[in-house]
Amino acid sequence: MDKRLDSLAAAVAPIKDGSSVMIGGFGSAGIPFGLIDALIAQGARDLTIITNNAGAGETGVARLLKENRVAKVVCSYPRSPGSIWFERRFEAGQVALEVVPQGTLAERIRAAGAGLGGFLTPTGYGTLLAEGKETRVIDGVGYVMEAPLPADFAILRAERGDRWGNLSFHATARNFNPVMAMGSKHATAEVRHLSAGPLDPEDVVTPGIFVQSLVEYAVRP
Amino acid sequence: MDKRLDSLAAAVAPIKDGSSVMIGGFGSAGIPFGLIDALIAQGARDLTIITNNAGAGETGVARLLKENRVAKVVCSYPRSPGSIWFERRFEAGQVALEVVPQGTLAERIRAAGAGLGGFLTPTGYGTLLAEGKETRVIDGVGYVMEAPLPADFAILRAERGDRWGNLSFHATARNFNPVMAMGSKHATAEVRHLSAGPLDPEDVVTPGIFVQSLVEYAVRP
Amino acid sequence: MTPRTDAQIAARIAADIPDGSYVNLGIGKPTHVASHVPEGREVIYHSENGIIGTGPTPPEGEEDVELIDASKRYVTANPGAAFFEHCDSFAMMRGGHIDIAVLGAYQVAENGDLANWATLDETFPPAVGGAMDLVVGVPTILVMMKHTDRAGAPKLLERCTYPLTGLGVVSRVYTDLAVLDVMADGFRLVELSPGCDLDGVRAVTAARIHT
Amino acid sequence: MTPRTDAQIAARIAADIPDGSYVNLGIGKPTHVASHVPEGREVIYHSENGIIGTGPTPPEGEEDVELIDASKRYVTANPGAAFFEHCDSFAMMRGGHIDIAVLGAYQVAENGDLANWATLDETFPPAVGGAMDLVVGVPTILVMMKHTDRAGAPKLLERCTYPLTGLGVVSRVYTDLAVLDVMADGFRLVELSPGCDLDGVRAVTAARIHT
Repeated sequence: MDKRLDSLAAAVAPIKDGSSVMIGGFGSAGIPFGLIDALIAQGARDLTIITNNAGAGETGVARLLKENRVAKVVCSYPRSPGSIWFERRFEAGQVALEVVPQGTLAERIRAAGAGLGGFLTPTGYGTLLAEGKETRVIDGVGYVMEAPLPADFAILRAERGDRWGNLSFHATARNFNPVMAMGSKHATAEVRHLSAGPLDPEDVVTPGIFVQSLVEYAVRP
Repeated sequence: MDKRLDSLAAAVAPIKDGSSVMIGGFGSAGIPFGLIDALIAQGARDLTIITNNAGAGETGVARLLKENRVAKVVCSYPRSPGSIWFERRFEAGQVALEVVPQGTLAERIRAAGAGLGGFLTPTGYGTLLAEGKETRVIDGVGYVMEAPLPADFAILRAERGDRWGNLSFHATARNFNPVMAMGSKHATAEVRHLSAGPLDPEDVVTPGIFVQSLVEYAVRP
Repeated sequence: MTPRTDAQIAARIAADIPDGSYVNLGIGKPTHVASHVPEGREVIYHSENGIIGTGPTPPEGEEDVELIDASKRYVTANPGAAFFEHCDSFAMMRGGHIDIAVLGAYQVAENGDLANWATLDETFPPAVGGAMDLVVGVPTILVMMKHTDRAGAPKLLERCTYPLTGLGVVSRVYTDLAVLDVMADGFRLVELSPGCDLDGVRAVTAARIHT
Repeated sequence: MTPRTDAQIAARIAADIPDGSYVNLGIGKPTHVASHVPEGREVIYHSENGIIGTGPTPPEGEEDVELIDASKRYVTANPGAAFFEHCDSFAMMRGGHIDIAVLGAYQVAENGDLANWATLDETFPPAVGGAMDLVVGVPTILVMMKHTDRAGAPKLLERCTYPLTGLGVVSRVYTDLAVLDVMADGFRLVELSPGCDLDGVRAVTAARIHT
């Protein structure tokens, strides 16, 4: 078994127009900048992007928005300092937005990856974000029923990887990357150090069963 | 912050008659034999034990049953070769049994630890173990609604720990230990190597926030 | 008529498992499948207790009491293995990440229903373990079993009489007498064990066998 | 009247946080609380993006672009810290494991309702982040804010007019003018900022203040 690929372009090649794509990262940490640039070069459009932040500046998710590749963003935090491309596209009605509380976003992705049909969370109960959703009260606590959130693809960033697809991460670059590997049908990772030899089985954070391909990309942002 | 205790006895001291107690381990791996023996010496009775196997031979969970400390067992696999004490108590009507599919057991404990109100799982749909439970069909797949399973206490086994309560594990001794730390109100761990210095933050499997106390117990079964 | 031995059934199953598959072997006889993987194929084994990349039994004296499989046998970790906790382990199963599971069975019905966790004996506490999670999540469920029970009664039935593990989940059944697929209209013969004849197999099967 | 500065409010909050607490500091001004922990107390900070044991800003030139807090500022890891992924991070919040959260607010109502994620301006895409998860799971929610908004309008109200973050979740509010507890019957004065008088505070509060 060897899941290593030679290029970022090969890693994003299967992504199609209209695909749903999870993108790992939070702030500057754990964002797969190399794979995002390769995805822009590849040309896929009308993407549904599932990610925590809608990008800032001119790189990463912001660049996908700038290049008009995104039909919809599902995220918890679209409004960051410098998220001008998201704001521009949103105000022009060029991109749809689904705001999901951050913990619910992670848990919905996990539910998809873990084969669950949904879950009850207290998060958002009684708020605007629960409108139209099934709710119930158990022992005096209100809960909202949330559905799994799967995706066709995930593009991720990791610190180390091996040919079996096992991944480990650096510091707070872990964030959404492991759960997105689990929740997507096809996960690919750019990895700072990619080895032919195996990671120590105790150090693996994301087992390779959740990862379909990976490629070395040594640049740290 | 220093969560280290001097003795196994101190670790199990807070457990009361009638407490619910999660016990980590699967087969011979990750069972807190030291803490179980200390709990027997401590004397608490009428315990509800939440664990994967109902014990075998004369040690561990089997010894708790032999000593008549257990009112109820919640587990996935009560019947193992040599589980004579469970069978004896069960046939005599001295212990109640709730059989839960193994993945549902882990996930119910996690739901309790993660503050979720329940979840829909396909596991057990249409079977005896779903009788009397809420079910629904989504996109042609049947699901059972399962409730969180919390406990007053968890007794766990880990390989390494530090004074902040951070834990890491050895090989397949990980099993239920991390999720039980999360799902119980008060988790205590016997740890093979316990240090005053910190674990590497990348190597921590169970962050200390989920662990209330820990004690060194170097014996490996 | 020369019914297949357990080793021969295991080898027959191993022949059907593609290179690069992620496979869970149920406790008991299905664990033998790992010894029969054809040369040149890499199969990665998942054990529900928290390892993927489960390797063979260690040499005597090198056992690690905390490195075991779901059958509680001592195992090793192959290169590329990973350890994880129970929620992640069952996410692999329930979430469709494992390709194939090989399970034992008390009964299999022609609609794919599987009974492998409880009998009708109520004094015998039932033990479900991970079987129900496996069958709902793993897309290909292979069953390895004797064609009949110890009393000679059929285990392939129109409908199971024992409590079910899962509904309509079995893809293929490998017995000492035959290999059968579960199709929309019931069992379909894939092959007979060497020297077995179809009438003989039908005589110990309590459901129709299409050919 | 000398309203408290942000640093003074932060110090006042820090004084209320017991030794050994697990604390989440919301993005923006609440992060200042960490600089004011009284001598001899160990407080462990959780950042939603996957670290517990968050330490102070690193010296210039030693920043790690992948070691940041929820405000996306460079941080360090204190001894005893741990890194983890997002589901675990939010289990800590939602599951009641974190003792205290300090959050900013647009509005707080006398029934403990909190509004801190969206205004009524519909051209402004609302950003909820982790706020809704924090308020449902953390048993003690402390709010750090100005007593009035930039236009001088009260932020302490009988009922919030902005979209809610959580219902009945706030325990205590620390403003430049006063510290107030949220009780069953509404706001109760804990203390006034030095030189502030109760009538002056009541004049900029759109709810009753019990004493």
